Amino acid sequence: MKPNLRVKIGSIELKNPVLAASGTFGYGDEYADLIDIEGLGGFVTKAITLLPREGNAPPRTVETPAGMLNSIGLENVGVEAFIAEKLPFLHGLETAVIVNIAGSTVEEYVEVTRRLSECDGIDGFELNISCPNVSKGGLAFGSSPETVSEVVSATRASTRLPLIVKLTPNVTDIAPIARAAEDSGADAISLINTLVGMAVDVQTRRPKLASVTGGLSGPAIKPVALAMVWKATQTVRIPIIGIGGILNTMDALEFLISGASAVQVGTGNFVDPRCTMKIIDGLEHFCEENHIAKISDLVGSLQLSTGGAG
Amino acid sequence: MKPNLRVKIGSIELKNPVLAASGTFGYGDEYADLIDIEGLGGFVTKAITLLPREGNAPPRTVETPAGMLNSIGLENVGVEAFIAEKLPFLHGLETAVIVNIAGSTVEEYVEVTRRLSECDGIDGFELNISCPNVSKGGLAFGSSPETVSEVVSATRASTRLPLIVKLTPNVTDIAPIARAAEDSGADAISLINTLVGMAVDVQTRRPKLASVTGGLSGPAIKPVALAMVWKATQTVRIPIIGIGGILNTMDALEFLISGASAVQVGTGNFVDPRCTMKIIDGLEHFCEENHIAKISDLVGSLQLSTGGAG
Amino acid sequence: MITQAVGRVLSNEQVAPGIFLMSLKLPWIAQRAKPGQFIHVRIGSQFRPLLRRPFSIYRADAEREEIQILYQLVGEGTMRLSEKGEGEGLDCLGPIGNGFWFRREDAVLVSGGIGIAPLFFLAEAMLGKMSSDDPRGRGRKVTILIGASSRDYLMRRKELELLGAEVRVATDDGSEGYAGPVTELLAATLQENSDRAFSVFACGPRPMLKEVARITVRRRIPCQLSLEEHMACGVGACLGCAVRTPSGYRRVCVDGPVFDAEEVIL
Amino acid sequence: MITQAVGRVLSNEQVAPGIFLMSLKLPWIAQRAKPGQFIHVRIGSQFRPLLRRPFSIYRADAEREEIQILYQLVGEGTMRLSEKGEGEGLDCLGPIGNGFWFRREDAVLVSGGIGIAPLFFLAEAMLGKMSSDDPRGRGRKVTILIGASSRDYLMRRKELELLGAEVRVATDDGSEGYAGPVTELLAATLQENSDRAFSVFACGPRPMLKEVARITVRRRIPCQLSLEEHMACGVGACLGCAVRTPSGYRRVCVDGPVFDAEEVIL
Ligand SMILES: Cc1cc2nc3c(=O)[nH]c(=O)nc-3n(C[C@H](O)[C@H](O)[C@H](O)COP(=O)(O)OP(=O)(O)OC[C@H]3O[C@@H](n4cnc5c(N)ncnc54)[C@H](O)[C@@H]3O)c2cc1C
Ligand SMILES: Cc1cc2nc3c(=O)[nH]c(=O)nc-3n(C[C@H](O)[C@H](O)[C@H](O)COP(=O)(O)OP(=O)(O)OC[C@H]3O[C@@H](n4cnc5c(N)ncnc54)[C@H](O)[C@@H]3O)c2cc1C
Ligand SMILES: Cc1cc2nc3c(=O)[nH]c(=O)nc-3n(C[C@H](O)[C@H](O)[C@H](O)COP(=O)(O)O)c2cc1C
Ligand SMILES: Cc1cc2nc3c(=O)[nH]c(=O)nc-3n(C[C@H](O)[C@H](O)[C@H](O)COP(=O)(O)O)c2cc1C
Ligand code: FES
Ligand code: FES
Repeated sequence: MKPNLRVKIGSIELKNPVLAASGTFGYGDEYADLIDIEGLGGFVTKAITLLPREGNAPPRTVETPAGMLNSIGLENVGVEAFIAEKLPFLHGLETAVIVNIAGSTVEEYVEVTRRLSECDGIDGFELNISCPNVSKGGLAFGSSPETVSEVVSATRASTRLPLIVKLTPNVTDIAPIARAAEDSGADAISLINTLVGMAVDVQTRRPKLASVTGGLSGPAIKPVALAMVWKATQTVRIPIIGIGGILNTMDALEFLISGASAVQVGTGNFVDPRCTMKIIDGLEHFCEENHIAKISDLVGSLQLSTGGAG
Repeated sequence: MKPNLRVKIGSIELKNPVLAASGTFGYGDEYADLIDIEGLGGFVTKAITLLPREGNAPPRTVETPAGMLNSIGLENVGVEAFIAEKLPFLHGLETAVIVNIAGSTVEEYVEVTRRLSECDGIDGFELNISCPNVSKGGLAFGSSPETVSEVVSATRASTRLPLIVKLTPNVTDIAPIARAAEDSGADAISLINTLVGMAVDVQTRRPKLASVTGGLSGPAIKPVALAMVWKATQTVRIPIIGIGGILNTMDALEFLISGASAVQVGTGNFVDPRCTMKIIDGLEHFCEENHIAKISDLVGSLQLSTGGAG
Repeated sequence: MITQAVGRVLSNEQVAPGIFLMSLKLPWIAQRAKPGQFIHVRIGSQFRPLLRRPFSIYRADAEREEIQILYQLVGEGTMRLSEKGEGEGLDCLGPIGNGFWFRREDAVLVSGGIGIAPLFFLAEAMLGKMSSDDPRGRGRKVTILIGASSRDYLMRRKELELLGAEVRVATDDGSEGYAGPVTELLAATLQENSDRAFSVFACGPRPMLKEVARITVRRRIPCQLSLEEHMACGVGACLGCAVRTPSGYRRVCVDGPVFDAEEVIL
Repeated sequence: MITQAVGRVLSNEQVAPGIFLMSLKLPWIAQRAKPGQFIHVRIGSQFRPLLRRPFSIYRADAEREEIQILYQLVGEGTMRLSEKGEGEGLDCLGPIGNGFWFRREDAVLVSGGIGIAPLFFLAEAMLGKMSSDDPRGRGRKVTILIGASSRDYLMRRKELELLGAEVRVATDDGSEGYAGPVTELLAATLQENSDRAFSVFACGPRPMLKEVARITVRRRIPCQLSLEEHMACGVGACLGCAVRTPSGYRRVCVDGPVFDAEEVIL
């Protein structure tokens, strides 16, 4: 018998626990020729804001040891053009479509969520609260429990669709932040977004990114992501989606065992577009080999007692 | 003419800006057969606490992508045994000897600093404030400006030797923390200590470290360290020592250009004991090639204006 | 349509100091590739390098199902690429991008350094060596201006002459041809041919392209530039490879890499 | 004293399924190595793997200035090590650790899997093949118990017999020798020889060493164990390789890797 790979994130039923992460998978169509995107558990769109955004000046990406920095700067077509140009392709896809939402004010999050909730073809939202909060001096919404509560509660009130809150790792303690998201009505939490990082070109003595700092992703951050996912699962009861440096089946399993109900693959898509497909196959294979009937049995199965005597 | 590699950290004169980082260089003698430790700008000892500490259960280290996790747990002989057994070797070494100090209470930091200030052979202290603060529920001293002020002011009052405060990167914003250290009398700031991370053995479903989470170091964290060093140099006027993933001359130059007056090499010593020596040679060579008379001219020379038009 | 395929390395040889030519068996790509398109190559099997690296298609032979790339050693990725041996597999995405567009007009191609890679393919296509219907290049004139730091780095000159292109050379150190930047040679060439209609096609370092754009736009000569930018996905999804245009940023990977000189702000 | 030296790979061959034997030209180390010591090897030139990997010295030939290591493929590091070709250089630290200590007593060596590596060197030293003054092993008796999962993984058996050791074999699947864990074979051997004085020396997986310690400590038979622990520095500086002892943690790298069975809490 085939192992059951289905998992539930709030009311979203995923055929398997592997999603493509926001900003690394465009609006889905970019990868449609390369992989069977309906084979995915789901995917998260690039962040959508109320108005179109230009994004940052190039260079916008640079490779670092086992990772990369990006400073795309939320370039996107804005919610209306998204609905007109991108949503028709997404509509009716046999995979969960989650729209990532960003903003500079609470009102912007609310407005985008409200507007998108009027449309068909969307299975849920992921609030990207790593964005700078203009009314709070540019610190990210996700960096204090108060601002998290504010933006999540307000958005919660504006939609009936499942709400995933995506946390930033650039905080002193993830626990109160995760709790604030849960208490404000989030159906799930996803983490981590990128770590703030920087790289310098020694020859020109300039930052390698035009925006000086950017977001670090890829295998380099996997240990940080795992520690935060584990801590979050110790703190809240809503499902956790693990993100950060997942490139293969073993990486995904580390997150599931640590308590994530599902995972997202970001940078891995760039390395190998087939990355998600290989992980899905690999999870099935792992379950078979280890006689695990359903993958949800693996979730949170981390053994903490020390092994031997002494 | 040879380029001048000397730099000053508070009143400590370093013959060059390359130090070995705390916890990776023991008490110096472990590497004395392998390299000319007097060729170093200096080195920082393993953390010293008031009483001896056993440290954590093994496994204590594990490799991660372009990095490693450790959970040594401050194992050390305690301040009295350090003075009796280790200090004699350090005394009179022709290189700066900086003692890393850790504690669970403000009193412990003060007591260790006071006791060591009575001894000869020490050029300065580095306060490791990534340690859990027992009276504040286990959150690290370094995670809030208030606790930083508390521990730095108290320690400052207990010694005349230069005081370097080593910051933890596991904070929402490094700027107020760095400012608190400066305002409380620190002569310099060093950063970063390790990021909290974790790794899981999928076969046994156990954490790879007995302590579950540990500290991430190595090339993986270099971008995060650089971003924090750069931000700190924008915030305070005291010298900054850059730490995090430095393995070669180019890495060290990235930190110097971003504003660090000196650098520390940690994990790099494990990869290649000659790492620091190669960097010192490399810096000299780089200065020669680029007609830089003194390395301090490089410090903070990052160009931020965008290059071309457009 | 972009596909992912593992190409077998047929050969991989140094052809000039620090410059390598690699042939790959890639039927799908070889049969569809157009001049100006590129492939996006995974060089390391693990994290070094982590991201793919883009290389222009230097030649494509549909019948033999082979493509070639011409690449310069600049860092770890290209270093590792140069170590690949015959028979090894290389994970490639391609063909990617719009490619050059051209009709039957005369053309001046301007190459700086390794910029020769897509232009050689373009010259070949223009001169009809690839199509059997008009083996003598349809009677058009193709002039190619090759710029390099010195004569050792002048590449593929004889091959271009054999194709029927007129080759002119500029070296920074004057060791061969015009002594100075290839853009000055372009200005001179445009001057000489001011009575004729033609288009300019250029690939090379950013400052060179900027100068080419300036020269041609001023004279209202149609000009296409093949751009480079750091690439993560290579398929249009990450928005990492932005180039500024009057109407906002566009993606070098799938909106380019070839842009009209008037279309981009360099 | 530990030195750092680049050893030239003289050979690197598979000797059993997944087991490789590598010879390295390392004069300094070869002239000083003692059984039970190890070298700490940098396998990748960049970050894969980042840290060095420890390997016991399997043989050392002072005259030919060579050492050998016998290693098993378990992960990326050993995989890459197996790809090193003759003539390549390998950055090594060594010799590291205390090594086994022994006089002229009879000895029982207990090996589990790749644990044979340091024990072969020990047997050789005990049987005097290394010293010219007493070529017949000083008249002592050395018995070596080799445990493996199945007969294919029984290693270096003939070589040990040629040295003059008595070899006994245990396989988990019973495909050769005693069918069961090598620790049961040890118990039986101790029983048989209960009238004689000897020491036990063991290397293998942790559960096996634990059992060896239990058996020998109970009978008050002197026993030395060669331990493994994850290592970062390999020179005593990082305190990463801790093993618990009644008096706190000790470092496997420089306080060990050989410990008295009574000294450690496994
Ligand atoms: C569409 C396109 C076509 C190209 N065609 C060719 C070609 O035919 N022949 C050729 O030799 N080179 C070509 N390049 C450039 C080539 O991709 C880079 O030289 C190569 O990626 C450098 O990799 P590296 O690891 O050796 O160097 P690195 O050490 O990674 O970097 C060296 C320099 O290369 C640049 N670079 C690094 N990564 C990328 C990336 N992903 N995309 C673009 N630039 C990068 C950076 O500016 C860096 O300063 C092309 C680039 C693009 C965008
Ligand atoms: C003193 C000592 C002597 C050894 N002698 C031999 C020998 O003669 N022959 C032999 O085949 N093996 C020996 N080992 C074990 C050998 O070091 C590991 O098998 C090797 O490091 C695995 O590296 P890898 O990259 O292939 O595997 P990885 O994929 O890194 O890891 C596979 C497993 O190896 C272990 N491991 C990884 N890194 C280390 C490390 N730095 N130190 C210790 N264990 C590690 C981990 O437990 C891990 O589960 C010895 C170990 C020690 C401590
Ligand atoms: C190029 C790029 C663009 C991204 N854009 C977004 C975004 O728009 N919204 C968002 O929530 N996260 C964004 N992310 C973060 C990823 O979704 C993911 O959280 C992060 O990259 C860590 O996962 P990884 O290591 O698998 O890449 C982006 C990441 C990258 C690399
Ligand atoms: C094994 C190990 C032990 C460490 N012990 C200490 C310590 O005792 N005190 C301290 O302040 N930092 C300690 N550190 C942190 C390092 O000094 C350094 O800040 C960190 O490793 C980042 O630098 P790197 O990437 O060069 O290793 C330790 C790091 C490692 C890897
Ligand atoms: S490289 Fe990702 S959009 Fe062009
Ligand atoms: S490996 Fe560092 S002390 Fe043993």
